[in-house]
Amino acid sequence: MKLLRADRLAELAAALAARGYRVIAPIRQGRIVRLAEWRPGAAIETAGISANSVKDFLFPRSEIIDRYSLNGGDFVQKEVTPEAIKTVALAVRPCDAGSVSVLDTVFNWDSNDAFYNARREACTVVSLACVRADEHCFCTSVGGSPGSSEGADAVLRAAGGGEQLIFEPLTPKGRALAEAAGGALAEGEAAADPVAEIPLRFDIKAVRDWLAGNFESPLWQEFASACLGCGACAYACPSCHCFDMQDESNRKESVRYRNWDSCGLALFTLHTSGHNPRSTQTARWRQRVMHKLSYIPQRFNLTACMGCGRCSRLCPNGLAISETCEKIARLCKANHEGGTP
Amino acid sequence: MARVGVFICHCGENIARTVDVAAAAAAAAKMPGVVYSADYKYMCSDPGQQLVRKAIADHKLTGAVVAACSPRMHENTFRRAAAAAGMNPYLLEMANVREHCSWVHSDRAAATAKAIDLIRVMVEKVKRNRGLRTITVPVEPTAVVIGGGIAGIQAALDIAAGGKAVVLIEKSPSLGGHMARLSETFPTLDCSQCILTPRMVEAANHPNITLMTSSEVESVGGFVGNFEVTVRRKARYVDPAKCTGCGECWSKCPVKNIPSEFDAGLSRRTAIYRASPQAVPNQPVIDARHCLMLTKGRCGVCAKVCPRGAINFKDADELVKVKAGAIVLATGFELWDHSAYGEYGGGRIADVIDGFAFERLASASGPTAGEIRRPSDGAEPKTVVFVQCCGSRDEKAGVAYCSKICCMYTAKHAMLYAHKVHGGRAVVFYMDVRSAGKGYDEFVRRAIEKDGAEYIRGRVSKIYRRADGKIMVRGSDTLAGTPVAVEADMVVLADAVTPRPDARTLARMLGVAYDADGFFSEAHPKLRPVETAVAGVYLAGACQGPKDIPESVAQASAAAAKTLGLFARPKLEREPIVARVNRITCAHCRACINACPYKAIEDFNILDRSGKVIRVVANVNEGLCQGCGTCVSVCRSKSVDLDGFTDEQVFLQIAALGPEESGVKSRGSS
Amino acid sequence: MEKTETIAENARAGFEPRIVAFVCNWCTYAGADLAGTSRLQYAPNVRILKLPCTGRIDPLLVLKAFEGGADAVLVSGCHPGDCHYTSGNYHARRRWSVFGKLLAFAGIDGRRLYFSWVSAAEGQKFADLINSITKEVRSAGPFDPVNPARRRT
Amino acid sequence: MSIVDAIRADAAGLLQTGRAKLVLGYRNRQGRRAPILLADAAGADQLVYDAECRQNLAAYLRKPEVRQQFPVAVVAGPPVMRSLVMLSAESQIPAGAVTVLAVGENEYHGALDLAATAQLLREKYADPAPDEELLRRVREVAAMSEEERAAFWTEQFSKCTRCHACRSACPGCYCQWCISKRNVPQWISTADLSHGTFAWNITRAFHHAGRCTLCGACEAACPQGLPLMLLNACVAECVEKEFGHRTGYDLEEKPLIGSWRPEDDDGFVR
Repeated sequence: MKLLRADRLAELAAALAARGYRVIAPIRQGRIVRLAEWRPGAAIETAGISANSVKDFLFPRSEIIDRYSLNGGDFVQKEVTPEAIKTVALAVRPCDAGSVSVLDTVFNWDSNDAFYNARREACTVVSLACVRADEHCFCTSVGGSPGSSEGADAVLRAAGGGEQLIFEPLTPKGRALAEAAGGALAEGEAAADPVAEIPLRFDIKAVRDWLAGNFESPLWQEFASACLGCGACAYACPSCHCFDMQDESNRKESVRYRNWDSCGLALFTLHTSGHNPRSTQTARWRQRVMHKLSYIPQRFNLTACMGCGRCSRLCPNGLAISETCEKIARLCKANHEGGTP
Repeated sequence: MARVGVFICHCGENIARTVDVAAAAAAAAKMPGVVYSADYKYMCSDPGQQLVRKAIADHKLTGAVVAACSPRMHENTFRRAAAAAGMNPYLLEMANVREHCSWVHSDRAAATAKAIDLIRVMVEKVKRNRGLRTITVPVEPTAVVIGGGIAGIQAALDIAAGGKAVVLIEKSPSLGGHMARLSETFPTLDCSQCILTPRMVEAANHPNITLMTSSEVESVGGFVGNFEVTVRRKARYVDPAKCTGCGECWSKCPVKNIPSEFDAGLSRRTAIYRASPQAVPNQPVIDARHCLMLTKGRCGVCAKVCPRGAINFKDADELVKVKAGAIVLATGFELWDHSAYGEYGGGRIADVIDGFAFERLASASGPTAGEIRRPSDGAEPKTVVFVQCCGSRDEKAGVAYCSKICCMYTAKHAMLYAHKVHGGRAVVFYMDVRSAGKGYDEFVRRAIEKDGAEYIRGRVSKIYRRADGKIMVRGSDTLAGTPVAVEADMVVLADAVTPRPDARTLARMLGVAYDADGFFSEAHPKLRPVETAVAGVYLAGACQGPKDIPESVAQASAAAAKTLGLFARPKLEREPIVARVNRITCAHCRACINACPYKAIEDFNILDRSGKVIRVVANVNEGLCQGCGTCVSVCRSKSVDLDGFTDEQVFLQIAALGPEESGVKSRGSS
Repeated sequence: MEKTETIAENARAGFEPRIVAFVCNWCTYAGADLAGTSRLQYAPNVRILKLPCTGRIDPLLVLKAFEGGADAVLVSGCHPGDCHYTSGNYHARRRWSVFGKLLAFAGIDGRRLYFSWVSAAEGQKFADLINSITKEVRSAGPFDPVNPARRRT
Repeated sequence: MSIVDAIRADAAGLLQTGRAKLVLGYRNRQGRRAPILLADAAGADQLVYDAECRQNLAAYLRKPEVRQQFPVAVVAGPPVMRSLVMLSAESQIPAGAVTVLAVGENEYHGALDLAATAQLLREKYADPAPDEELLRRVREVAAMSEEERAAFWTEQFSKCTRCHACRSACPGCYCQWCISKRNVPQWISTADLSHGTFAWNITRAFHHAGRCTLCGACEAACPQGLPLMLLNACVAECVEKEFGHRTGYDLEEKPLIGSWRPEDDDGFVR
């Protein structure tokens, strides 16, 4: 069993960095903790959950996917290859690691996204099982768990009352990492601490059933009433993956960007004609919930919400997909108890 | 797909000397969208324009860039050529490679590179030009002429003679301006009032002319064809409908000690007065600053003696709005204040006078009935020194320019003096004698040869009064190379001709440019000397620069011709550079409505089929919009754009100036 | 000391600043014309973009010019009171007053952005202005178009 | 009666009498304050108010779903009240559409119309106490060398994900077609590369010149912790110092950008 002292995570990072890994880890930046590239001297904060997710490093919020240069009157396409640096995402949450499965699926279900896949290939995900959770966490309600190893190449588990971390490689990439870590990991034995208790907030099946039959429900207006239509939830979400493409050009060159986009933004579905099929925030919020908990599950047999609670933690207006689900679940229960289907 | 033609002018050697025009043409040919590129010796010449026309037709051009001089010079020329070839004239743009490039740089490589950049900028712009249609606006066939001197009178009479209405606005109580104050005029020595007074009367009585004396322009709104001039008609306290000009009032007025403006302070007038016996209209006004009734509330003698009850102490300023299609500026000039010259006595020596004072002394209707008497004691001056260029051609203390008329009127003064004071001595100090003009040089020679004026070339360095009362004039004779001192009884300074100090205020109201000295700027120094850069505003007389009477009259007639030309058509075609609102994206924050200097933007209600207002947005009134684009910049959602200068065009122009290599680096590519 | 080195480095690298000038049609453009007709020589580093009035010059065009590769931007129009459109320059002045301070606060070097009033009569002023700006920008060095808040290293 | 009780009572009263079809207020959610849009008087006891209420509820007035419910009532502290007055001056609030449940510093001023709100602001809140901590931070940045300042902002802007939470949270950002979404031509690069994030953040701050009430909602909303209030405070300070302008006190207020005085600062012009 490979072990390291919990307060020496930075040493592991240093060892991996020395072996040519770009180390991504939760690091404090101002008032928030974000996943960012680890630099010597930076402390790795594992207590909470980072504001951003692993997604940022597999599917960056903005990337160039094509380039054209203008030579006289002719356009010449230039080859653009994805920048895929050997990376380790260290001490990310199990919900983060789980989201990678969703991303793997959506970026490969019809065609294979070379940019995503190159980064994915170069990335080793090391999750850290949760021994604590906050009131926003609800992974257990969407099929996850604080100790899950889904999507991870290796798992770190607290042991000895938080003194130690057990390093548990799961895949060849994970094992390669253990090798690269060298002396930063020691052999030993320890018993893993119990993972966090995260109460079940709603019955996901009941919610799904309700969603399938209630596209037109007047309740959506109430659910979405406080939403002001920014893209913060989608951009923080580890599994949201919508993007927009945009060409920008100067005198000599045109570049094609792929940028994150969000169904919460009013112009997401705007047609050139001026018509917008999702003209209200109500429709947009419904889309977000439906996409995660109804459409993707129907299509891929996956839940696209990991229960990480990021959206609810950061929403300035207190919206939370969990709250919507709880309301739906309560409604279903009441209906059931009241005898109506 | 754009098909742009580029036409590069050598301008003889003016451009070709510094810019490698062949290289520029070759570079232009490679610019995206350019299908034709040529250089030519004189693109503005007939064969040059023919080349442009032919290329437009042969190559089915969708846009053209002429790289030549400033668009101020020839944009219209080439746009007309484009139109003649069947292209919308607004699809042609000029790249200024002469004034902005070949004339200001000497390094051939750098100048050529810059010229190519300037061409590329316009090629990019022209690709996004839209064929614009000129906007037609109705023309109000009334002219406002500002200034009632000879230039204003002439312009008003000529416009009126053309059958159009004129509102003639004069600040003072009477028409006539400076010319009414002159004794005789050069080079014919005919009596100024004799030739002017009939014109003044004609102007006052002409059915097409509305005369507004004691009136000043308060504000000007609108634009060519549709100006709205607000005129402040100042309180006169005498009802013009009742007053017969009998003179009872001013002969009884107890306040008799006010220096007469008309007589350059050489006589005194009353508080109720007319400017001169020849005043038009020949009715008095009350000078509110001096009238006892108006200042202290007691007196009222004039009201008591007026047989017609025309006096009205309760009279007040009145704002009158005049709608006009054109405005003629004829605000004239004033003399430079020679008190700035301490070495000439700083204005404190009574017998050192300016040209107007001498005119009044020499005038038969003046304070001395035409006898030359010096102001201090009324004695006949035996020696008079005339000093030319007082303030003129003196960059440091005066003005840099030549006042043009002083050489001539000084010769006239010397001549008049010789005629009136037999045996008197007239000495003229001059820098040069500038007497170009029909009969002018002969006139000066007559003053010297026949009337014995002594001309001394040199500057006067000091003028002072000696203890014995004599005025000492010290200077040098630069021809003889000796110092000169003249004992004089009176000195006449030919003060520089300067613009009126309030002319700038008027210029700002109208948006008319003025030069560093304050004279109004013509639209083009050679080819458009009568127009200003503001459409429908024309210039007449000395407000544009020093001029003598025949020049002022000629320009006034020219301004009248421009006005009549404008009025010849009931509608006017206007540059279609106007702003447009995107009604879909307008958030109706009203920032543009607040910012528009022309109040050309208003609320616009978007209605549904039942007529209910569903949204309110901004809307630009094309007739009022002047195309400044202020609205575009204050619009946060970018819902206003300016035809001819769209955001898209400016962006492309900026991009055209970018470096050869892309500045955009990829995070996602290697 | 540091500055001197920068100047020397730039001179070595043959750095020629690109200066984009947004000017109004009525005053500064005409002033530049006058500089031409007066044959006043000045640095060839400026490219004039003509707009009708400073009122039309949106502050955001400056950001575009920087993104487009300009090392510095000049905005120039009619003197206060002289605007052809009566008040476009007053509107512009207020905007620039705020925008200039904001840019400075956001880390844009003061040698990147210039405002001036140049009348149609001030050909000499225009030439002098271009010369002095070119000199200052030369000392500031090239601008990083990807990152407006940072100088290219 | 406590402030909160008074708000609840007025909210319930307005909803019951139909003088408001919706009350925009604050509720407790998991220990934090969140907006609530209340249509039923029975829910009025959910309303809370304290210093933690950071959201500027005036931002909801741009939502079509809310506009359909006019007239509405808005629970508002002084900065939100000022935003409402500003929105009215910019013709974004139809007459009579908004009742203000005006909460001052330690007192409740009752349900006011906008004219009374503006008057209250002028009389009691004309001189808001400056946020000393914010000013200290502004000074700190202003005191940096040009290089340090550039590095500071490069670092800050690099966090921006262009999620536009700042825009959504701000009542002044009511343009349905925000400049950041205009792509013919492309005003602001969509990429998160620094020229795009720089342009967006500078443009946002500039577009609020003379309109920002320093309510702080944008910075509170930013999930990446960008110090947006530094930019807002820099602009607000300039606007107040140079033009003596403070927004949100006058229903007839002319926009700062879009008006001028001949004596405006000329010192920076060559």
